[in-house]
Amino acid sequence: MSKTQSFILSGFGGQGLLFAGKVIAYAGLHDGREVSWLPSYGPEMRGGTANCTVVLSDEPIGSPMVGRPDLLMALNLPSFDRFERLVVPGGVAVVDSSLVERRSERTDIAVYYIPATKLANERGLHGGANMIALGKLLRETGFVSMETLLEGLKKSMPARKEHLYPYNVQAIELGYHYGE
Amino acid sequence: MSKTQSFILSGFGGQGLLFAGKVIAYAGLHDGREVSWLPSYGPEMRGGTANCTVVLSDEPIGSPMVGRPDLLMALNLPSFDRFERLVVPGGVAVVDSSLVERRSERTDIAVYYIPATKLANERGLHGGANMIALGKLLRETGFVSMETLLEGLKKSMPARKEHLYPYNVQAIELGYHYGE
Amino acid sequence: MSEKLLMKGNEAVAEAAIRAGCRHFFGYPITPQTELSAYMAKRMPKIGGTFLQAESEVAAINMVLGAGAAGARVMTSSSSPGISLKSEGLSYIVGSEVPCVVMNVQRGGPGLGGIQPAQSDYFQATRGPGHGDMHLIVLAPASVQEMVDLCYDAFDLADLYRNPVMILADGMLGQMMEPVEFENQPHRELPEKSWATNGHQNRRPHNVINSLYLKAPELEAHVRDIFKKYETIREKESRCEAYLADDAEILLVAYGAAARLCKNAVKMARERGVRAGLLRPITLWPFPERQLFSHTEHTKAFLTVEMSMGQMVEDVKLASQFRVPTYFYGRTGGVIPTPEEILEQILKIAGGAR
Amino acid sequence: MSEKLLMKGNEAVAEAAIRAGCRHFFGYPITPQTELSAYMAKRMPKIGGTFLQAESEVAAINMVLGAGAAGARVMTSSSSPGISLKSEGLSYIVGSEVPCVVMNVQRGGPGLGGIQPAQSDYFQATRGPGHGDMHLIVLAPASVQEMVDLCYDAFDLADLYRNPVMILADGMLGQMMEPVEFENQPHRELPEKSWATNGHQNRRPHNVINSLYLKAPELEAHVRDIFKKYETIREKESRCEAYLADDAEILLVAYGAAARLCKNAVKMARERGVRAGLLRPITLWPFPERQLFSHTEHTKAFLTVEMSMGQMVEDVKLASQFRVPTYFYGRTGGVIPTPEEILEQILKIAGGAR
Amino acid sequence: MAVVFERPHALLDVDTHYCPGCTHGVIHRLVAEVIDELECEGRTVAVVPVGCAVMAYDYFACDAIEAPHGRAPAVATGVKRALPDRVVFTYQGDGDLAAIGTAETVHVGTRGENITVIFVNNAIYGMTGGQMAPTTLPGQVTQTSPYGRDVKTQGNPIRICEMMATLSGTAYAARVSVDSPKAIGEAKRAIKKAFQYQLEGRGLSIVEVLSSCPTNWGMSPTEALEWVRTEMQGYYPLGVYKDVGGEENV
Amino acid sequence: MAVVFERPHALLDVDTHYCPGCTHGVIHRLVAEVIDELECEGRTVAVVPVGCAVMAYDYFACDAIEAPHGRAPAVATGVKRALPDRVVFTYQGDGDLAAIGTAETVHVGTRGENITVIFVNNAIYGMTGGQMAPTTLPGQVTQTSPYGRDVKTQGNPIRICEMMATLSGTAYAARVSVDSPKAIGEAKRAIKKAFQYQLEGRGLSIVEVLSSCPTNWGMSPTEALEWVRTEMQGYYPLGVYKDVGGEENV
Amino acid sequence: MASIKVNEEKCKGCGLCVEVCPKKILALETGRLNRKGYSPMRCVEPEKCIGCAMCATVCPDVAIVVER
Amino acid sequence: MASIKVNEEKCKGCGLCVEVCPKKILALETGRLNRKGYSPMRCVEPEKCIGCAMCATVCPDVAIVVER
Ligand SMILES: Cc1ncc(C[n+]2csc(CCOP(=O)(O)OP(=O)(O)O)c2C)c(N)n1
Ligand SMILES: Cc1ncc(C[n+]2csc(CCOP(=O)(O)OP(=O)(O)O)c2C)c(N)n1
Ligand code: SF4
Ligand code: SF4
Ligand code: SF4
Ligand code: SF4
Ligand code: SF4
Ligand code: SF4
Ligand SMILES: [Mg+2]
Ligand SMILES: [Mg+2]
Repeated sequence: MSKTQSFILSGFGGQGLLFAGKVIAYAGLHDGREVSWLPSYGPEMRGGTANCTVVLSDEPIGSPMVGRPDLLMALNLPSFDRFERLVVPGGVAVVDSSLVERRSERTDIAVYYIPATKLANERGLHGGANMIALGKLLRETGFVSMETLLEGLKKSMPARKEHLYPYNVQAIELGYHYGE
Repeated sequence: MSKTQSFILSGFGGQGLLFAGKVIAYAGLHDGREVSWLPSYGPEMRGGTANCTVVLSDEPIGSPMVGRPDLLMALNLPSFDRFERLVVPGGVAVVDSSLVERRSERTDIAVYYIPATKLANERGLHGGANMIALGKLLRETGFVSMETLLEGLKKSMPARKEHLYPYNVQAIELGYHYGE
Repeated sequence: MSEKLLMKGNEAVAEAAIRAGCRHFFGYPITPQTELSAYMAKRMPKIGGTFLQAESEVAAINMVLGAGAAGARVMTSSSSPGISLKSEGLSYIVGSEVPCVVMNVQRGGPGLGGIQPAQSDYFQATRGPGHGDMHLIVLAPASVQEMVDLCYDAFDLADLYRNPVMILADGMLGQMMEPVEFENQPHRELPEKSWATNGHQNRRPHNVINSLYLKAPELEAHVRDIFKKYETIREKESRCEAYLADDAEILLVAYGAAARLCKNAVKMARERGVRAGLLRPITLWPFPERQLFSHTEHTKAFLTVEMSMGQMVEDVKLASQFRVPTYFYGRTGGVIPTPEEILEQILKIAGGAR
Repeated sequence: MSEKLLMKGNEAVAEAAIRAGCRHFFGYPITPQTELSAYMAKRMPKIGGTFLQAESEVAAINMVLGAGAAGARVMTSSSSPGISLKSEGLSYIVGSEVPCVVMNVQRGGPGLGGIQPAQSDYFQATRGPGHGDMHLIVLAPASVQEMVDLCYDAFDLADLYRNPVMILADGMLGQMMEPVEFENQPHRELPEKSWATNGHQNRRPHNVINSLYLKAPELEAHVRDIFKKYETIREKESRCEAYLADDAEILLVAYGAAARLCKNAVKMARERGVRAGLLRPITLWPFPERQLFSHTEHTKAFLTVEMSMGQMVEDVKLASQFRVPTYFYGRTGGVIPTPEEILEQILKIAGGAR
Repeated sequence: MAVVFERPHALLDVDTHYCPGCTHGVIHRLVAEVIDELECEGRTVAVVPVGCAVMAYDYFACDAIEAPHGRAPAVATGVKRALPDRVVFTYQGDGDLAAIGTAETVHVGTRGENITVIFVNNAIYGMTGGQMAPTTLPGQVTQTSPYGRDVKTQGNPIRICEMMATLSGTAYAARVSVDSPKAIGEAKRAIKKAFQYQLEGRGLSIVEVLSSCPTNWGMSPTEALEWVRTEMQGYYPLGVYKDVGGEENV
Repeated sequence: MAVVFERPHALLDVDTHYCPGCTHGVIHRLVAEVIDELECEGRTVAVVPVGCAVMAYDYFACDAIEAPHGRAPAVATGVKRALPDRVVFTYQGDGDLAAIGTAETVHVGTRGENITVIFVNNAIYGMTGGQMAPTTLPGQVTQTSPYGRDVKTQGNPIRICEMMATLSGTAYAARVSVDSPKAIGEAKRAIKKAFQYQLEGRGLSIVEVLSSCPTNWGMSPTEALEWVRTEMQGYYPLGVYKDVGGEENV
Repeated sequence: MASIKVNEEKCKGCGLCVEVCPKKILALETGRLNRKGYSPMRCVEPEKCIGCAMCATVCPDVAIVVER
Repeated sequence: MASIKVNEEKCKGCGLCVEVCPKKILALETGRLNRKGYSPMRCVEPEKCIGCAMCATVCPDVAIVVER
């Protein structure tokens, strides 16, 4: 892994991409790295596209903006359309195939398809597509260890939502082991 | 007369100093000179001191502000107190002696005392102290001709006050001939 | 040529606006500009125009936005604190590219300050007022006659460039009377206001007046378009008056009321054998940079004189590129410097320079 | 040292304000500063403080004036258009010498503009906002941690100099999360607020908070007093960060968010063998003039990078006195330049300089 | 078969950015229908607010101006004074009209400015993500009243129609709702009357429309309309608060 | 012999700048008398306006803040929130309170801000030399209504007490006059009640005082008071418009 | 002999029409997302439609045309 | 046994007290101006004063002290 990893996480508002980004950022922090997290923001509109960028680095982070991500998580078609071409060569993308039908034509990046939304609904993990995709991303890139990621998850959850922790772990593991 | 004449006209608000200044300015304009007129201004307060400065000149006027006037008309004590010392040596002051009891101690200027307010009241020329003092000032300095001054007066009066013209002329002449 | 009248600057500029075709005035009372509103209140009803005393300066500037958007020649007028309140609206008007004319009869600040003449809103006028990348065209008259002449220009410039124009005067110019005449100014050729939101009459697509661009690249493009206009304005419209400047060793730089005093001081200095001169910016934005820079060839020093703690002096330094030293002399809070004080500064510099 | 938390800049600065003793917050919602208000709304009721959503920015800044006059540590927060609306109030607060802290989380302008990060309110912040001779102290953080650290400073500076302090951030700093820690800052020694209008309790003459001076010489004296403070502030408080600046041939000058990008670009340039460096003003007013000027000795060129059409660049030119050329690169309207674009500019200048 | 319901001409055929179930869309349509029926599209100028309806200039087919936050009445005044024979209406949210724009609102009332104000009261700041509005109900949880609006410290909701009815220049002030087809019909009648009064030169007409914000209320669109009906209408009774044509009924 | 009438302690012994016969002076004295009687001078903060009363900070013996034009209620809110146990009052003219400050006025009403507003309605902008105010009577000639206020184009006078009474947070709203010794006595009782309500924490109390401006009305002081009685009171009926203590009477 | 036409790409799946239809013949297609990401409404028993236009009246997105 | 004291330098000669005095014993000294330029009020028949304080009540300049 390079000393700086940059992520773009993108999808519909409400799919929990900002939260997934926070989990990654806290995981990085747990590993003692420099981190930044920057959401897209704008007028509140349900169904609008929401995305955030996360940077983990071994040195101070200049720009929290990510023009060309190392890792992409795209949970809907507009996101995939917009960001696929920006992934750096050698980079990795995880795509929710339940919402994105097409396949990438790029050969210089690795794209993994996982029907995250469908899986979540099937397993009663409603709203858990983000964590499923995150599990997949972890599996394919190992950007941190599973323990670290779960530490990041713990830190990211406010006390009043603590009871949801096991569901999120379950979702991450589901994604991690998908297709095994 | 020098090529530039500067006037300060000062008194209580309501004594018509601003109007007297306008008469002088229009007189200067009638003579084809450069002129400027600048009032003191501030919150409306009856009884406050009101003054204006007028400059007549043969060349373009830089500052309409008059620090040291050639000619002073002072219709109350605070005005006389404030401006007496500023008159340039060789200058002239006309003072309403009905409202100003003290006499100037300066010897390098000519000060003329005229009980303008009293005269006005006596002659039924209420509010005409300004014109009486103006007549006196004209008499003592001849800064313009009488015809020119009366032209200036005419120009200064709005149409709806035209009927008051004769009263003003009367007052000017009263001042002009005072003490003869 | 018509007969010369004695008029206060505030009244003369109102008359000029009406002659320039302004039929809509929205204002809120404030000293020392009240005569302007009073004049409008008297005249507008007689000529089928609008004089409306708004509930505030904020409302007034937004009424201006509305009337300007509808295609009318429109004006507002205020003094320092009131201009601050108009700053959000002015930023919108720039962003919406609506023409209008704004008068600032400056008084001393900050805060409520005083009501005597000052020039301490120069920064606000030339670097704002308001947020975002924006400029007003700023004109600085120095006599009542020039209040009139620049007022005609102001309306034309506003329409031509679809940008608000500010006439930056002060309490002295607003309050003083000088002889003035109203000539029939040759107007510029102006494009039609096809962009106006005046009802499409089912004859064209709907017009929109707007300053919102939610996508950053679109907003950037919009701002760059506005700044392209600004380039043209810089090239074509910057203006100043040079007075005894060509051979001046000490070149005074002053605008508006202060420039009048400087002229006196220059004359007095010349009488004493000091080659002083004056450069008087007439457009404050765009600042007459080229003109000023050209004087760095022969001038030994600039002396900027302002009725403020020193604001335009930055533009003098920027324009002169520090080729020669720039001195500053200022009085503020409503104090008007005397020509004698200014002369003293000139002599001091001349002494130092020798 | 406490544990590091991930927090948005907007939230971190709110927490810092509370830790600095601020118990009164008056604001009005606007993107992209909303999280700051939301945080205050959550916390203040729990600690006996005031969170009040005012009816407007104008009301909010005047509530700040009231609470500040009463002696409280008080804060307000807004974004570009809202700051314009506060400009009259800020001028009053300067004139009345009331301490307070104002946050501007800048977005693109002019007008409604957009909601993405921008730095186009630099002029407004440093040359105003508002009318009259006035300045705010303006602090420019470049990270979430610095938002916190400068927030402590802001309250101290405000109290020490009885002048409003603005924290000039932008949507990027406000919205991003970074690790942050809250240390117990050593506070400055501060004078008692014996001037506060908090009721004289029959123990002292009545206090008056006021900005009105109807006599011009008195207003001038008052303004000169304020500017004496400004001299002290210029001498003592101007601050910047120098990054690889000592041997830099091309010295970038950038503040806040733009400075972060410039650091990346500087590193990239160094990797390509170009001796680039960065000077990052932390106080925008007072601008670190001396510090910048000292670099004119060895630097071949300045490159000012801003998220605007070019505003701070004027201060760079003024401070450098045109000793070396100053270049400008800017993106605006919410577009954030990439380090690559900036690098390109550096290389262009380096090419030209060779 | 004949078309009995379709998009009015004055409402452009573009997608709006409103959230699913947000009744801003319904209110837009009603205004457009009235413009169609009065055949005044070509001489109408809309003044739209800063708020969720900010982009309404892209939705209405008439000319439109986007006003600074709260200042639509002042902008509309400018237009109307310049072009007295045009139909000028503002479309404003409750933050826009009843908070920052209070002075402008009151003064088009006192002046009897001959314009029409469409006031969309959704008890929240929608656009900025759900802060308390002046119209937020007591106890209502919002981003800036996280413990529920406490009237002791955060003030009471403001009843705009009641206030505007005290002003001599107000010709018509009515509060309507859009929570059901029936209510929508009544809302449209009120809006039409407001426009007609303007055409007749009667002075200020204002229609307050109780509207939903499912997103920031955290409800489904259907629940949101139920809340309008049960909660909002309790605090904001529907009715005509002023009618110089003489049909007040509250 | 005992002194039965003298300057109240809370009114400093300095000359005011008011014109002869201007009732600003009377109203100052009444406020000062109330402060004396309630013995709260040491914990009172006055917020004075921009208007003829701008220099009232030099006249009242309590601490004082000079607010920007129209913003006294907001400034007072800031003071009161910072120091809830202090007595905070604003003193404002009709231009200040009912024009530029409309939003601030309405919102201390809706919020029920626990302050007292002394509202001096003299139907004109005194300070700036006699322009039309929102409260100027129809037909009244002023500098900016030189042909008499034409309600068709310049709007109708605004009745502030009536408007403020519609707001839930207003505890007390009364209109009084100072045109005679009797009226002055009633005015003082109203002002005292307003301060008392604040001491009891009841919310906003506002007393509108009809006042004269001989200078800008172009009348003698005596004529001016006659005009207050006959003309102004016709348009602005005296009375209590709201009283949460339950004594409304109009 | 009444019918409605739904513009599926305009529909945001808010369900207000579903709720209000007196014939209860409208439903959201939960399995499907349109280009905007919403499950659009569909008339499941078109023959029962009485053309009352209540659905269209409440539709905030003017996604329904009614014919009769 | 009542009397008033007038502070002549505070008085602005507005005449309101003159108008309101039930005993009509007050008058402006038209022939005289105080330092501010006003003709101050004077009680011309002090012995008739009943100390009702109406004059003081209406005086905007608090120029009158009443004793009884
Ligand atoms: C001067 C200014 N202040 C604040 C804002 C931010 N702002 C945008 S919309 C809005 C409130 C919108 O609420 P409302 O008017 O109720 O409309 P809604 O979105 O609920 O329809 C605010 C405060 C702004 N754009 N300009
Ligand atoms: C922002 C701003 N606008 C305008 C003014 C000018 N101004 C000073 S006092 C005043 C009106 C005063 O009238 P009013 O409030 O009725 O008080 P009065 O003088 O009649 O007692 C105005 C408009 C100002 N100082 N600040
Ligand atoms: S945020 Fe609320 S008001 Fe705005 S579009 Fe969404 S639902 Fe409608
Ligand atoms: S101008 Fe009017 S209100 Fe002001 S002091 Fe004079 S009389 Fe009183
Ligand atoms: S027109 Fe009436 S019956 Fe037909 S689908 Fe719509 S609501 Fe149902
Ligand atoms: S009401 Fe309209 S947007 Fe909502 S589900 Fe029905 S058709 Fe779709
Ligand atoms: S106290 Fe009464 S009787 Fe005596 S002078 Fe005064 S008003 Fe007249
Ligand atoms: S009321 Fe007062 S100010 Fe007026 S004349 Fe009588 S004593 Fe003098
Ligand atoms: Mg709303
Ligand atoms: Mg008044």
